[in-house]
Amino acid sequence: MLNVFHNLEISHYIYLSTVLFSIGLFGVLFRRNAIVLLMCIELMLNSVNLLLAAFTEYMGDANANGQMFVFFIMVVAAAEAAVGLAILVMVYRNTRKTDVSFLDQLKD
Amino acid sequence: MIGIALVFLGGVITLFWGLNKSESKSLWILRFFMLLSALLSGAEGQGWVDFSELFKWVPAHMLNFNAFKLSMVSILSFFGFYILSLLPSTYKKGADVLGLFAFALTGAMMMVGSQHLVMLFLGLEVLSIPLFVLAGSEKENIYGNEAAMKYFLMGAFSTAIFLLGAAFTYGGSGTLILSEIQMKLSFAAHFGEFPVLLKAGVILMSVGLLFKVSAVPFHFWSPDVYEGSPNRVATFMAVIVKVAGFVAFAQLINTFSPMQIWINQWIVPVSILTILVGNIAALVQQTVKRTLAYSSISHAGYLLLFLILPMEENLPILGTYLLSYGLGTIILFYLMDKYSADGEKSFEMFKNIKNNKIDMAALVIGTLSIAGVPSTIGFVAKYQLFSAAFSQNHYSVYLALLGSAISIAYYFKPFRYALAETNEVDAEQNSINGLFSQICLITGMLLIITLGLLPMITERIF
Amino acid sequence: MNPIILILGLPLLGFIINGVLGNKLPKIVVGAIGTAAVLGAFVIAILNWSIISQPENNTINLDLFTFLQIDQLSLKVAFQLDRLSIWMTLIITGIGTLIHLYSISYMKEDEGFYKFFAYLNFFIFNMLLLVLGSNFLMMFFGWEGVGLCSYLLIGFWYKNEDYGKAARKAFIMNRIGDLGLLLGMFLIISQFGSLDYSVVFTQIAAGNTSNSMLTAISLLLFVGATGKSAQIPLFTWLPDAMAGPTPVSALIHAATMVTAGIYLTVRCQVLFALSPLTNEIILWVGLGTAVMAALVGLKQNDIKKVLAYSTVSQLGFMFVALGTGAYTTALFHVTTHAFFKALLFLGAGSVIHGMHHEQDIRHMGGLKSKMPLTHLTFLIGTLAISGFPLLSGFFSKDEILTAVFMHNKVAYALLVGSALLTTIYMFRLYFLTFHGQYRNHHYAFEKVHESPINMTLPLMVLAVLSIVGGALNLPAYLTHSEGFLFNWLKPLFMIPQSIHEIDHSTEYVLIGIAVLIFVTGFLIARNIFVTKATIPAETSTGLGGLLQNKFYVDEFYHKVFVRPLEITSSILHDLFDGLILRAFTFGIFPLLKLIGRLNKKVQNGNLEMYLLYMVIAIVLLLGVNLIFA
Amino acid sequence: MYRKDKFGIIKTSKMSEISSLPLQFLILSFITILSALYVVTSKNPVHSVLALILTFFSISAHYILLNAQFLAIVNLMVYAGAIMVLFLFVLMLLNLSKESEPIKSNLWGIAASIAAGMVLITLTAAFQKSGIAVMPAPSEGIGLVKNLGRVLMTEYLVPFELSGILFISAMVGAVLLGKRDKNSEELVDLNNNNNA
Repeated sequence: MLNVFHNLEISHYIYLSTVLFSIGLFGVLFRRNAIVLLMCIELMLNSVNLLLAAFTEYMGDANANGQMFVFFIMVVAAAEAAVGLAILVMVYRNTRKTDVSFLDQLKD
Repeated sequence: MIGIALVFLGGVITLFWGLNKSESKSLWILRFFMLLSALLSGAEGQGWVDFSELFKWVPAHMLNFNAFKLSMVSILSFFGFYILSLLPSTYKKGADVLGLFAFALTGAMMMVGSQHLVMLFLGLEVLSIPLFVLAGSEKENIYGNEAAMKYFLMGAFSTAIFLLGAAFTYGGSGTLILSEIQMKLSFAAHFGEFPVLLKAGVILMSVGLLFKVSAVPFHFWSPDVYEGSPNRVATFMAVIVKVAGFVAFAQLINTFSPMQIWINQWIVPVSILTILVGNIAALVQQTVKRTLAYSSISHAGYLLLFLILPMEENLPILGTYLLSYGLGTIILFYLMDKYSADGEKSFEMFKNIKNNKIDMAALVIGTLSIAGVPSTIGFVAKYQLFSAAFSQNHYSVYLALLGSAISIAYYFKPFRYALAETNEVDAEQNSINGLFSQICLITGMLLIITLGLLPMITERIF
Repeated sequence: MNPIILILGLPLLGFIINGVLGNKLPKIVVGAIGTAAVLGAFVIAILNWSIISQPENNTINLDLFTFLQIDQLSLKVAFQLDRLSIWMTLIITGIGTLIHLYSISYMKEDEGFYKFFAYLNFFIFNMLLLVLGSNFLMMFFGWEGVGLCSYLLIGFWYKNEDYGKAARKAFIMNRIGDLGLLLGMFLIISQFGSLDYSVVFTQIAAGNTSNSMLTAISLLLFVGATGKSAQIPLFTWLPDAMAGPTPVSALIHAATMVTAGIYLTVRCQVLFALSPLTNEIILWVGLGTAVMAALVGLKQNDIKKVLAYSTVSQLGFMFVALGTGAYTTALFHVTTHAFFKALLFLGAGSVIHGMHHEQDIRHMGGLKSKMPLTHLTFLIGTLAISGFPLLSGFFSKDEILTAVFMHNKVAYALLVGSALLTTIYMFRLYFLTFHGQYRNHHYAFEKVHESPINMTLPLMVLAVLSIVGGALNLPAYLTHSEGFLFNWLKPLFMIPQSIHEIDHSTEYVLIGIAVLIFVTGFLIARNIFVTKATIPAETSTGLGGLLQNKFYVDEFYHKVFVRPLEITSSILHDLFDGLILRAFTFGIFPLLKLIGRLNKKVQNGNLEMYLLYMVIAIVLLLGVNLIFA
Repeated sequence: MYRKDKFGIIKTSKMSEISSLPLQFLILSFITILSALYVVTSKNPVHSVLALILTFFSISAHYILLNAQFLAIVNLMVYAGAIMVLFLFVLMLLNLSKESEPIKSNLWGIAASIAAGMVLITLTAAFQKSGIAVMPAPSEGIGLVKNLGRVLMTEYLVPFELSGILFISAMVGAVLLGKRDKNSEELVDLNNNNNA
């Protein structure tokens, strides 16, 4: 087994994850296609997963709590993707659009 | 735990038994299970029965229900029952919709009982995912579609934020168990400085929960989503999500209580902002539903004030407030639903309400309670909350009182129409309630008044 | 089960049943339920008499729950049945039962029959709450409750606008008094940190309170008492209260509610006994009321108004007794007065009933033959109130006169005058009603009829009580010991009442004067109204006009209080509505609306903007609290 | 290189040793970030999906570096295998693959990048300012199936079972939204449209 932490700091993973998270966040703000928005959110979730895995390894958590958390995040991500795509298909069916900037009928 | 089991069971049975039956039939099953859950959880909370033997296999650091949480589970089940009883169905076949209601309710209970970040997260999602679907359950309604889409995208986004916070917390404390995090924190408190990972973690997780309870500036979804969703779903969001969200939030903040002073620094501004924006925005709304949405935002603001209090001994205040908020909100949503059936969305809808004495009484009592007028439970709740918060932070309470004063202006708007002289008498249209919903309505009114006059009952409950 | 629950619960139950189901039940059932509920409470109180009458100061307590807990102050829902409250309970429920029974016939024709009985039961419940409460809060609840019921019942025939106005007047006058009571309670809280009788009275008796504070509290409580018991200056509502149905006048405005002020004073005996200044004020206020009301009573022509002023006057007598420190005497007069005044009112009701709603005594006369039972009982009532020897009123009034004689000779002289006036106006009423010519042209003499049995039965019972009621507290010169009521209340008082040591010769002189007053009054009335057969004129001039118009007190109040108030309020209305509220409406409110509209710009429905706002908020939260904190 | 304090638990470290970073970490991070950027900037959604799959692969490689072998496999199977295929499927179904969304204004792009950049900068600055404290106590073999399975079936049994509720509600929800109502002709329209 190669242990990266012999010559690597945990902070590097924190920064990497933060960068990935920010990229996902940028995508959420920047893109208009709902399906791409959803992908960006998946990207954010994955950056969190990476961070959790890194923490688990770094702390040597014998119960691998972080990795367990990652499993549950994956479970939720899968469920969210299913529901999200169903909503997307439904919206497309009614409006022929997946562009979120057209979702502005409901307002004050 | 018995609550989760019963409601989930009820959901599954409804789902499969009612697949090809009309909703009104399967609704009774779900109502029964929810009421049973409310009664049994309540009884367990009072120590009259004990189901802990049945659920010995559930480790206490995952899910743990103490007396207060059992009472909250009971109240959640009761609210679920109450919503499903008062707000009638809009579907012919609705077993799947009912099942989703039940599953969302189990999620709410999981949030309430969670002692572990994974459980908290899972509860949050089990609560949210059915609601994403329910918001769009009127498939042909493009407003419903938009609501579902907005709620889903923003909800998923806030979930990601919450998770980043949870990951930071894990990194900073080395554990996901709330009580152990608290231990680590009080340990760190001795050195004076808290790990920055934990600070960032609690802020980000709070953002996730602030989104769920629709606190300003994470509230943008709620008026739009409430408006687009079916009324029953909107009620569910306004009540169940907020009740469960606040209990979980209180638990989370309590976990981080060693850094309470630092937390107060940002909770108080968020609370004040929520109160003011919620109340002021409600003033200018045209439709009843949006007004109610902003009203529920402002109540989230009052409730945020609870989070600055020392938690353990003040839990009855939270319970009372949530109970009063839920009762009043459900009754008002019920009236909004009933009188908007002909498509009238503005306050005009209440112009014929005085033909139906029970509905009129419900409007008066519900409004008085939500507005916090004495002799209702709403007053007791607000009084307790504000007087407790006053000892912590004077200015926020002054502003909260200002907000309550503003709120009177829009809470009493319906009366302008309800009490206006109208010549048209269409008594036959609005005067018939089903016997069952009539009983439910009267029960709710009696609860509001009784608990308002005898506040020590709520002190016994929680 | 604790008897207090039943005593309070039965009337409440009757109220709920009649209030909820009354309009679906036949009238006889409604009446039976209402009467039975009060009778039940009466019986239960009787059954518990023996427990209370143990030699030691026995009380039955009922602590239900804590209503509110504010720091140290706990407001409890708690009751006590002690010697004083059981005495009041028996009067309330006993007379209440008779009046309920009477009302079944009297209100038979009324469409609001069930409402009437529901209100009556609710009144009884509140009155019992007032006397059974073991702290000021419970008393205050009952106090407000009876005020409410009185308002509802005075305005029972609310379709008549004047009756509605009378009800409002009663309510407002009572509220003024209540304000005093409430302020007194606040002072008590600030001073003693509790509203429980036991705590407060023990602390007062211990003597730790400054005299000025005691005087302030007792004066404020007395203001409350003047409102409820119709003393100067808050008495004008009571005569107007006669707008209500006659049984209501008998029950509420003669026998029970108006004595709440006396009950309050007797209950707080330790407080009042230690505030000499207040006592002096009470004495003179009571005296003034007694004389003034008796004078006005001379010239009234409405049968119920005469009785109403007589009530005000008699209440004045009771306050005079309280002012001299003769608490037992006051309660004794409350009791006997309850008997004969209820009798008189019910008799008047019977006359009104028999004359088909004629109330003006100028249009009566000669009813003796047509209504023999009513006549007889009314005569007994008149004799009792006028102080005919050995009837109940004679003893109680004589005790008051004796007490005042020992206290202040001038006051005695005035009170004797008032007693003389009492005899005159009562016999004036009696003679004009039952003797002489029948003077009504609208209603044939032949149609005048005696009332049915369940109206005359209460009359007879009350007549018997009016005759023998004096036995409750026989004076020492007859029995050579203190009266029964005196001994009964003795353990209750933390500060012993002074016994008026008076030598027998003086006492016999006083009795002689009392008898003389009665005879004189009787003869004067007989001379004017029987021998000369004078019929009161429509309008009187001079002194008579002054009296007939009730000293113009109402007009005075209107000029001095109501008009300035109206002017002030219209000025304030202009000021607030015109300036401040307008400033608010055109200043702050639009500002709020502007913010609301700004929010509209933010809440523009665009998901991307929402997300951007949320991210900005997150950045702010993180930046401010992680980096700059 | 670990700085332990007197209690030996809390360790503070700062990003100061870039030069000694292992090569594989650098390369993987580079690929990850680059492909992630491509996901958010590509105009064609299908390209985004493909780039996202590449991102997931590189993250899986990170997992292997981090001793989380099982997680690496699951990540590939669940994300790259299932979720991304679902995305692709929907893209194809709705025929969005060729459709490129209208480009947002430059202003909007700047606003978005500033906002996202601020999140990054704020977090980084916070970590820089007060240092990161994590508790290290390295041990071996925690990321293997054996260990994970044991933990999942003991410690995490309750959430494991309760995630069943999540799945059933997601399933019911997807069916509820996706199924065609009898009176609805929408899907037929859609097909005609696609064929045309």
